[in-house]
Amino acid sequence: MPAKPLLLSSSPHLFSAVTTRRIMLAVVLALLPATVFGVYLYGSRGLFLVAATIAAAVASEWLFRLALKREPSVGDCSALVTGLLLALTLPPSTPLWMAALGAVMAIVVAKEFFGGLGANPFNPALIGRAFLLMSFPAAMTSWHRPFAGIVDAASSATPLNLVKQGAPLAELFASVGAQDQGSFYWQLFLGNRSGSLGESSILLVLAGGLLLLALGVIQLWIPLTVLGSTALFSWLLGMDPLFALLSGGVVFGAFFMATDYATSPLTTKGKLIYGLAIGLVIALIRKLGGFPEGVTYGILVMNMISPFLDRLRMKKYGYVAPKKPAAAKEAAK
Amino acid sequence: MTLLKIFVIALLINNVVLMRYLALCSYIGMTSDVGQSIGMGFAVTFVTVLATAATWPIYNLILLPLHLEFLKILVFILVIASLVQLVEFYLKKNVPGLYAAMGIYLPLITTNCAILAVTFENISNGYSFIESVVYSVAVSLGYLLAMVLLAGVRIRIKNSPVPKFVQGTPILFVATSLIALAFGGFAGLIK
Amino acid sequence: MIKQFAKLGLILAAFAGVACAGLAVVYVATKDQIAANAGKQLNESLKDLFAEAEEFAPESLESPDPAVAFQAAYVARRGGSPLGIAIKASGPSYGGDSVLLVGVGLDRRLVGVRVLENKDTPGLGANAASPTSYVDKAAKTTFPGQFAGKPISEAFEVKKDVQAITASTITSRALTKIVKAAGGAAGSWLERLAGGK
Amino acid sequence: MKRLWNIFKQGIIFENPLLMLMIGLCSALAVTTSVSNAVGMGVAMTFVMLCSEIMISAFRKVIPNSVRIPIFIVIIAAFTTIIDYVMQAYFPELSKSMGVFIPLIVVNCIIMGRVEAFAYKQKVPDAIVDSLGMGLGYTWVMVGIAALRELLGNGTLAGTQVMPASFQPILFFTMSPGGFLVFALFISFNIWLKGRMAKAQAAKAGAAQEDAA
Amino acid sequence: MLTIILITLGFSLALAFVLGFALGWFQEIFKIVRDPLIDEVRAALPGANCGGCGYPGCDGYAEAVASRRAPPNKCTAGGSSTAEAVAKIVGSEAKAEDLVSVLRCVGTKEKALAKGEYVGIPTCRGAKLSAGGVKACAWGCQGFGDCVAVCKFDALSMGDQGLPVVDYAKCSGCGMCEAECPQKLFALVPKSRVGSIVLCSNRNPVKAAVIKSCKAGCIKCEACVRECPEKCIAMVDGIPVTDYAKCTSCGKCVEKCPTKCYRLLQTVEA
Amino acid sequence: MIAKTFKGGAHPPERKERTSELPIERVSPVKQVVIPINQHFGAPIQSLVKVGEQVRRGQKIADAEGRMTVPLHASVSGTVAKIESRPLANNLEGPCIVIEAGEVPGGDAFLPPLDPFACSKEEALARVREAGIVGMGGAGFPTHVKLAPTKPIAVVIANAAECEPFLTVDERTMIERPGDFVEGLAITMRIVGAPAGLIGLEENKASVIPGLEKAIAERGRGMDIQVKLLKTKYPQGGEKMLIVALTGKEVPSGGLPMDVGCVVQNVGTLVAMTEAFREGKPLVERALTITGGACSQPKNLLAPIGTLVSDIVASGAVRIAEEELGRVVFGGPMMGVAVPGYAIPLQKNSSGVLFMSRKEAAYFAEGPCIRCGRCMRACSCKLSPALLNGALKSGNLDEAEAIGVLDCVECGTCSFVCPAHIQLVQRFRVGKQLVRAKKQKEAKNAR
Ligand SMILES: Cc1cc2nc3c(=O)[nH]c(=O)nc-3n(C[C@H](O)[C@H](O)[C@H](O)COP(=O)(O)O)c2cc1C
Ligand SMILES: Cc1cc2nc3c(=O)[nH]c(=O)nc-3n(C[C@H](O)[C@H](O)[C@H](O)COP(=O)(O)O)c2cc1C
Ligand SMILES: Cc1cc2nc3c(=O)[nH]c(=O)nc-3n(C[C@H](O)[C@H](O)[C@H](O)COP(=O)(O)O)c2cc1C
Ligand SMILES: Cc1cc2nc3c(=O)[nH]c(=O)nc-3n(C[C@H](O)[C@H](O)[C@H](O)CO)c2cc1C
Ligand code: SF4
Ligand code: SF4
Ligand code: SF4
Ligand code: SF4
Ligand code: FES
Repeated sequence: MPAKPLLLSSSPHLFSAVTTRRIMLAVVLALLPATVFGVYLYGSRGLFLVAATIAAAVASEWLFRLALKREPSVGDCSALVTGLLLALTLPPSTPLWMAALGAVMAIVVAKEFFGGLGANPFNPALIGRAFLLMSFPAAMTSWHRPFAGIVDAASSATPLNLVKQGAPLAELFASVGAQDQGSFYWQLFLGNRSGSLGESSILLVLAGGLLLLALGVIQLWIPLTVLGSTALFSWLLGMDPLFALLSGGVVFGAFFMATDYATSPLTTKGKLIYGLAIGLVIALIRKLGGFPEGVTYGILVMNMISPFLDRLRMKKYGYVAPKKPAAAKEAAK
Repeated sequence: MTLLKIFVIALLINNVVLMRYLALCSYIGMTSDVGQSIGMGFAVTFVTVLATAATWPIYNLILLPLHLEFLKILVFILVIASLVQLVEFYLKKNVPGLYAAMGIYLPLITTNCAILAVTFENISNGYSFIESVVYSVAVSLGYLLAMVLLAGVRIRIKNSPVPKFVQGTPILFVATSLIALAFGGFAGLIK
Repeated sequence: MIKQFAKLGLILAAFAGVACAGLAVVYVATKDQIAANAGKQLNESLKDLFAEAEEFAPESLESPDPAVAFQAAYVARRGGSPLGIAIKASGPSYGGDSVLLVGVGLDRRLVGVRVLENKDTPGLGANAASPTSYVDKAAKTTFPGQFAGKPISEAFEVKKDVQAITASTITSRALTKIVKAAGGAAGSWLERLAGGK
Repeated sequence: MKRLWNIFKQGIIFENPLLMLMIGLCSALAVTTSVSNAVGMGVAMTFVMLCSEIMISAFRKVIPNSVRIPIFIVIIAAFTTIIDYVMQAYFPELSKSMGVFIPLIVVNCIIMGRVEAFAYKQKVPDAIVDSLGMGLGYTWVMVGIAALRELLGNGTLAGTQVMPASFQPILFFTMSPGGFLVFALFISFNIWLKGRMAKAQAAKAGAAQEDAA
Repeated sequence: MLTIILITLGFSLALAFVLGFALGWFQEIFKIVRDPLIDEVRAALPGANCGGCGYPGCDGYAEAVASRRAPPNKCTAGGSSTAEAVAKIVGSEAKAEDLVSVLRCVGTKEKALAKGEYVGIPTCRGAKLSAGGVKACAWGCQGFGDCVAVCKFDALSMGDQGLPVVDYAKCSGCGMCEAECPQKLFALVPKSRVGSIVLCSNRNPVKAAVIKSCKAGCIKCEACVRECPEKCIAMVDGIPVTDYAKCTSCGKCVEKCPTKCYRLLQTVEA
Repeated sequence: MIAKTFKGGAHPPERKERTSELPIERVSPVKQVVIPINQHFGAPIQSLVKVGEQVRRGQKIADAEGRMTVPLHASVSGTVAKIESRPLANNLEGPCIVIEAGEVPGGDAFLPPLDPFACSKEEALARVREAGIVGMGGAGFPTHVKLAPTKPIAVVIANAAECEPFLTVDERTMIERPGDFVEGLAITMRIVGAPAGLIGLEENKASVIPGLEKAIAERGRGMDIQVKLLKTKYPQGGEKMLIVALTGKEVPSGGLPMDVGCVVQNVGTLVAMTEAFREGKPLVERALTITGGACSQPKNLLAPIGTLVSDIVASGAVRIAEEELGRVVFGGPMMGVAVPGYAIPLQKNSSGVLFMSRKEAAYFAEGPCIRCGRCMRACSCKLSPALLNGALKSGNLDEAEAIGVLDCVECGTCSFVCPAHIQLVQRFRVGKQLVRAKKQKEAKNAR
C-alpha cells in the first residue's frame, strides 16, 4: 500500500503548464524591449522611474495584504506588471516620489480594495496614471527630447501636442528630425520622439505585442479593433489615420493595456465591441477633448462598460431558445 | 449647437452624480441591480422634465412679475412634491403597468436633490424654456448613466473578495471615485 | 367631507402664510446688501484699473470676435472727461468660459487686465488668476500683468509677444484672444471718440 | 439632564447622520473642498434643523397627520430660504462657493428624517438638543473630511498654508474623485469604529451577566 | 415692504389652500387597498427571512398565510409561539413543536480517520461529490462547515474538534442545516423529547470496517439493543434506533455502549 | 481525409506511447473477485445468490425487474463468500458479491449463440440485456435501452476517439480485434435500423485505419460504414463533441443523441456485443490500461470484472513504485476518479487505472480568477466557466442556471487550462446538484 496518503481531488488530474505567474512574466518579457529602449533614450532616469514604480507597487501590495492578514500574492507577479506598465506610460521626467504615489494608488485603491488580482474593475496602471494626471497636471504634461537628459527647462512638446496646438507641419517634422512625410512616419515608427517612457518605439512595442500573441497570452481581437477603429474614426474626424496610430500611446495601449484580463470583456463578441469603442473614444478625445492623448481615458471609460459586455456570451452547445410563455401555453392547450 | 453643448456638458462633463455630487442617496441605494437602476433613472428623467416644465413658467410668469423670487425654494419644492404625488396617483389608477414598473421609485424621487437642483439651475443659468427642458433631460440621463455604470461595477464587486473594511458602502464610493476619475477624460470635450 | 378637506387646506395655508410673510421680511431686509455684493468685485476691479476715475458710465460695444462676448463696458470718467474704457468680456477657455476685465487708456495702450472668472485647472490654467504665479519669475509679472502697457495694435501672439502660462497653452491663448478682442473694440471706440470730438 | 445628554450624544456618534445613517450625503461631498465651506454648511444645516425642529415640535399637536409632510416642507423651506438670503447678504464669498447646495438643504434627507422621526413626536427641549447633536455630528464629519481634502489637495487648512512650501498639492483631493475616495475611507473607518464599540458593549454586557450569576 | 408681504400672503395662502385641499381629496380617491392582515402576520414573524418556511422570505410567507394559502405553523424559526400568534391572527389552529437540530456524528478529527489527502474545494458537498468524502467513514461529518454557513441564527459554529457545534439556545429548528448537509447528519428533534439517541450514522454492518475507519463510531455490537430493559432499541438499516414511546431514559444503553456513541438527549444538549 | 473537430477543447499531454504498442494480456487467474452489484446507470438490482452458494462463470447472480436495470454475471466460477458493502471506484461504498474462485462443475455458463442478423429485433435487445451489457466508455448506461430509441436513427457512431491521455485499450482493441469491433457496429446498426455507421477516431490513431478498412470489407456485411478522422484534441470522445464534429448537429440542451438521429457506442461495448451474440458470452471481463508515472511496468490487460486492482499488482502483472505514488485514478486523468487506495474492484466501465507519480499528481492551490478567458475558449460546451464560477461562488444559483451549469459535461477541460488552477469542474458538479435540488423544490412548491 502507498507510503504516504494519496491525493484525493476532483478530476481533472492533469494541469496545463500555463500558470498565472508565467503569464505575468511573459508580459514583462514582452515589455522588455520597450523598457530597454526607454532607458536608452532617457538614460538612468528611465531606469530609476521603472524601479520606483515597481518597488512601490510590489511593496504596497505586500504590505496591504500583510496588514489585512490575507494570503500574500506578490508571487503571482501581477503587481510587477502593473508597476512596470505605469512607469512606461509616464513622462520620463516624472519625479520618482510622484510615480511611486501613482503606483500605490494603482495597487491599493484600484486593485486591492476590490479584492486583488482579477477583481479590479478598472485598469490599475491607468488609474495610477489618471490619478497623477489629475493631481499633478504640470509635471504630467511636460515632455523631454530623447538623449537631452532630464533638465528642468528643456521641455519639448510631443508630436500629438504640436498637432493639438495647430503647429505648422515643418515644426512637427522638425520635432523628430524629419524632412518629409515619409521620414516623419518612419521616425515615429522607430521611436525617435518625445513621449512617455515606453511608448515611443512603435517597432519595439509591436514586437512585444506580437510575442504576447505568439505565446497565446492575448488574442488578436482587442489590439486589432483598437488600432483599426482609432485609425478609422481619426480619419472620419478629419485627422491623419497613420499619424493617429504612430503618435501617442495607441499601439502600446492596444497591446498591453486594453488587453488587461481583469478589465476587458471575457467573450470574443465583447472584446470586439470593447476595442471598437476604445478607438472611438480615443479619436473623440484627441479631436475634441482637453487632452492631446485619449488612450488612458478611452480604456478607462470602456472598463466601465466591460461588465455589460461579459453578457455577450456564445450560444452554449445545444442551445435551445427558451419557449415564450405564450407559446408554451398554447402548446399546453 | 448650444443645445448640444448644454446636453453634452450636463451628461458627461459635469455629470450630476460624478462631478456635482447630487442625488447620491438614491445613486448608492438603487444600483444593486442594473434593471433597477434603469427604472429609477427613467422615473427621475420623467419627473425632472415635468418639474422643469412646471417650475420654469411659475417662476418666470408668476414669481418674477410679482417680485416673489424669494419664494422660489418653497414653491418649487411644494410643486415637485405634489407633482410626484399626482403622477403616482395617476399612474396607479390609469396606467397600472407603468406603475408596477416605476411606482416603487416614485416616493424616493421627492427627496432626490438633483431634481430640485435642476429647477434652480434653470433659473440661475438664465436658460430659456427649451434650454431648460434640454438641460433637465441631460442631467437626468447623466444620473441614469452614472447609475447604470455603478450597477455594472457592482456586478464585479458582488463576486469579488472585497476586504472586509471596505465592504458595503465604502467600496461603492471607491468605485464611484474611479468612475469619476475615468469621466475626467471628458473634460474639455466641448469648449 | 369637503369641509374636512377645506380644514386641511386652511391649516396648511396658515403655516404657509406665516412662513411666507416671514420670508418677505427677510427678503426685504437683505435685498440691498445682496445687490451691493453683486457688483462689488467688478467695482473693485474697475477702481483698480482706473484709480483716478470718479464715475463709470455704462457703454455698449460690439465684440469683433464671435467667440468672445462682451458682457458690459464702462467708460471711466473724471470730471466729465473720459480716462479710458473697461470691457468685461467672456470667452471659452480650457474649463469653460472665462471672464476678463480689460482696461484701455486713451493712449491706445492696455491699462491692465483683471481675471474675474476662470474655471480652468487649478495649478495649471487657473494660474492665470493667481497673483503669485509668474510667467516671468525674474520680473515677477503675472500672466494678466504682462499686458499692462502693451499697445492694442500688437499682434498678441502667444509664445512670441505674449508669454504663456507653463503647460497651459490653451488657457493662455483663450485669454489672450479675449484681450485682443477687447482691445480691438476699444480701439474703434477710441476712434469714434476722437472722430466725434 | 442625562436624558438630554444622551440624545445629544446620539447625533454626534451613534446615529451620526453622515456616517451611521448615511443620509444627506450630497452636500457632505460637494462642499468639503475647504474647511471654511464645511463650517459654513454645517452652520447653515444646524440652523435650519434647529429652527424647523423647534417649530414642528412646538406645533406638533396642531399639525394634522395627513398634511404633515407639506407643512414640514413649508417650514423647512422657509428657514432654508432665510439662511440662503442671510448668507448671500453677509457672507457672499461663502455663499458663492457653496452654490446650489444651500437651497438644497430643503431636500436634505437628514432634516426631513429628524423632523419626521423625532421632532414630530418629542417635546421642544428634546428637539433642540436633538437638532444640535445632529447638527454638530454633521458638522464635525464635514470638517474632518474637508480638513483632509484641503490639506492634501491644497496644502492649506481653513485657507492658511500649513504644509511646507515644498509640498506639492495633490489636486486629486480637491476634485470629485478625491472627494468620493476620502468619503469612502471615512465611512470605512467609522464602520470599523462601530464594530469596535459594539464589541466593547457586548463584552460589557457579558461581564455584567457574569457578575450577576 | 407691506405690499410685498401682502402679495406674498395672498399668493401663499391660495397655493397652500389648494394644495391642502387637493391632497386630502386625492388621498380619499386613491385609497390604497392592501389586506391589513398581511402586515399583521408579518409583524408576528421573526423577520429572519431564513426561508425555512419554503417561501421567499417572511414577506412571502405572510402573504401566503394571509391569503390562506399556507398554514400558520410553517415558520420553523419562530417555533410554537409564533405559530400560535399567527394562528390567532388568521383564526386557525396551530400545531407546531419547537425543534432543535442534533448532529449524529461523533467522528472528531482524531477519532475519524482521513481517507487520503483531500485537496479539492473546501466544502462538504464538494468533498462528497468528488472524493466520496474525506474520511474513511463514508457516512461521517466532512467538517467543512456547509451547515455552519447556512445557519441564519448563528447557532452553529465549527468546533476545534472538526465537528460543527450546535448552540441549542440559539437553534430555532429551521432545518436549513439538515437540508444542507450532504451527509444528512442532522436530526430535528422536538425540544421536549427525552430519551437516548445514537450519535453515529455509519451504516456499514461490518464491525471491522467501522473500527478501521472511526474510533468513536457505532461498531454494531448491539450491546444497547441487548441491554435495554424496555427493549426499545432496534437496529434499523445498520444503526440502533430508540423507540421514544417506550424509552425511560434509564441510561443502560449509554452505560454499555463501548464507544460511548449512545447518549441521552439531555446530555447532548448540555 | 480532413480531420474534423468541435469548437473548444485543449491539448493535454498524450502519454500514450508507453502502452500503445503493448498487446492486451489476460491477467493470471485471480483467487477472489469482488463484484459490485450496481454497475449500471439506473435502478438498483438485487442479488440472486446466497453466501456459500456455488456459481459458474457467466451465471446471472443479480437482477431486477425494470427498464433501467441490467443483470450481473459471475466473472469467475467459485463460491459466494460474502455479500457486503465495499469501497467502490466511485469513492462510495456499495454492496458487492465476493466470490472465491474455484473449480465448479459444468464450467462456464454462457448463453447459446444467436445470429444477430437473423433474429428478431426484440430477441436481439433481450440478448443485449441478458448479457449484462452497459456502456463501457462512460457512465455505464444500459445498452439495451440505448438501442431502443424512440426516434429514428440515421447514424451509429463508433466512439473510437479515446481522447483521454494515457489510455490505449480502445486503440489496442481495434488493432487486435478489428473484425469483432466492426461486426459490433453492424449489429448495432441492424438493431436501431440505422442506414449508416461512422467510426470516429483521432489522428494519433490513424495507423489502425487499414486494419479497419479490411475488417469492414470482411465483416461489415456490406453496410455503409466509414472511418472518419478527428483532430487529436480533448474531449473529442465526448459524445456531444463527437456528434457535432461528425454530423455538424448539436444535441439540444437537455436532449439525447437520438434527438439528432445518432447513437454513440464505445469500442469496448461493440466488441462485447459481438461476443454476446456470437459466443453467448455475457459481460464478465474487460480490457483496460494500467499505467502512470508511478507504474514502472504499464500494461494493457484483460481482467474479470470484480478483480481487485491490488490483486493485479500483487500478481506482478504491473509494477508500482510505492514511494513515488501520489494519486491513484480510476479512469483517465481528465475525467477519472481519484481513490484513496487500490483494493478496489474493476467495473464494467473501468477503462483504465492510473498510478500517478507525486510529480505528475502535483497539486496547485486555487488562485484568484484572472479573467484570462482560457476556460471560455476551451469549454467543449461553449459555456462560460469563469462566469459560472463567479455565480456559484457567490451562491447565485439562478444566474448559474441561466449561464448553463446543467449543460456542463464535466469534461474538465476548463480546469485543465485554468492558469489559476481554479477547481471549476468540481464547483460545477456541486452547482449542478444544488441547481437540480432547487428546481425540484420549486417544482414541488408550484404544485
Ligand atoms: C496607454 C497610454 C495612455 C496615455 N494616455 C495619455 C493621456 O490620457 N493624456 C496624455 O496627455 N498622454 C497620455 N499618454 C502619453 C501620450 O501618449 C504621449 O506621451 C503624449 O500625449 C503625446 O505623444 P506623441 O505626440 O509623441 O505621440 C498615454 C500613453 C500611453 C502609453
Ligand atoms: C489634468 C489636466 C488639466 C489640464 N488643464 C489645463 C488648463 O487648465 N489649461 C490649459 O491650457 N491646458 C490644460 N491641460 C492641457 C495640457 O496641459 C496640455 O498639454 C497643454 O495645453 C499643451 O500645451 P503646452 O505646450 O503648454 O504643454 C491640462 C491637462 C491635464 C492633463
Ligand atoms: C468529456 C467526455 C469525454 C469522453 N471521452 C470518451 C472517449 O474518449 N471514448 C469513449 O468511448 N467515450 C468517451 N466518453 C463517453 C461518451 O460520451 C459516450 O458516453 C460513450 O461513447 C457512449 O458509449 P458507451 O455507451 O458504449 O460507453 C466521454 C464522455 C465525456 C463526457
Ligand atoms: C495581457 C496582460 C495585460 C495587462 N495589462 C495590465 C495593465 O494594463 N495594467 C495593469 O495594472 N496590469 C496589467 N496586467 C497585470 C494584471 O492583469 C493586473 O495587475 C490586473 O489587472 C490586476 O487584477 C496585465 C496582464 C496581462 C496578462
Ligand atoms: S442549527 Fe440548523 S436548525 Fe438550528 S437554527 Fe441553525 S440551521 Fe436552523
Ligand atoms: S454536519 Fe454535514 S454539513 Fe456540517 S460540516 Fe459535517 S458534513 Fe458538513
Ligand atoms: S467541465 Fe463543463 S464548463 Fe468545463 S469545459 Fe467541460 S463542459 Fe465546459
Ligand atoms: S481559465 Fe481560470 S483564470 Fe482564466 S478566466 Fe477561466 S477561471 Fe478565470
Ligand atoms: S440625494 Fe440625499 S442629499 Fe442628495
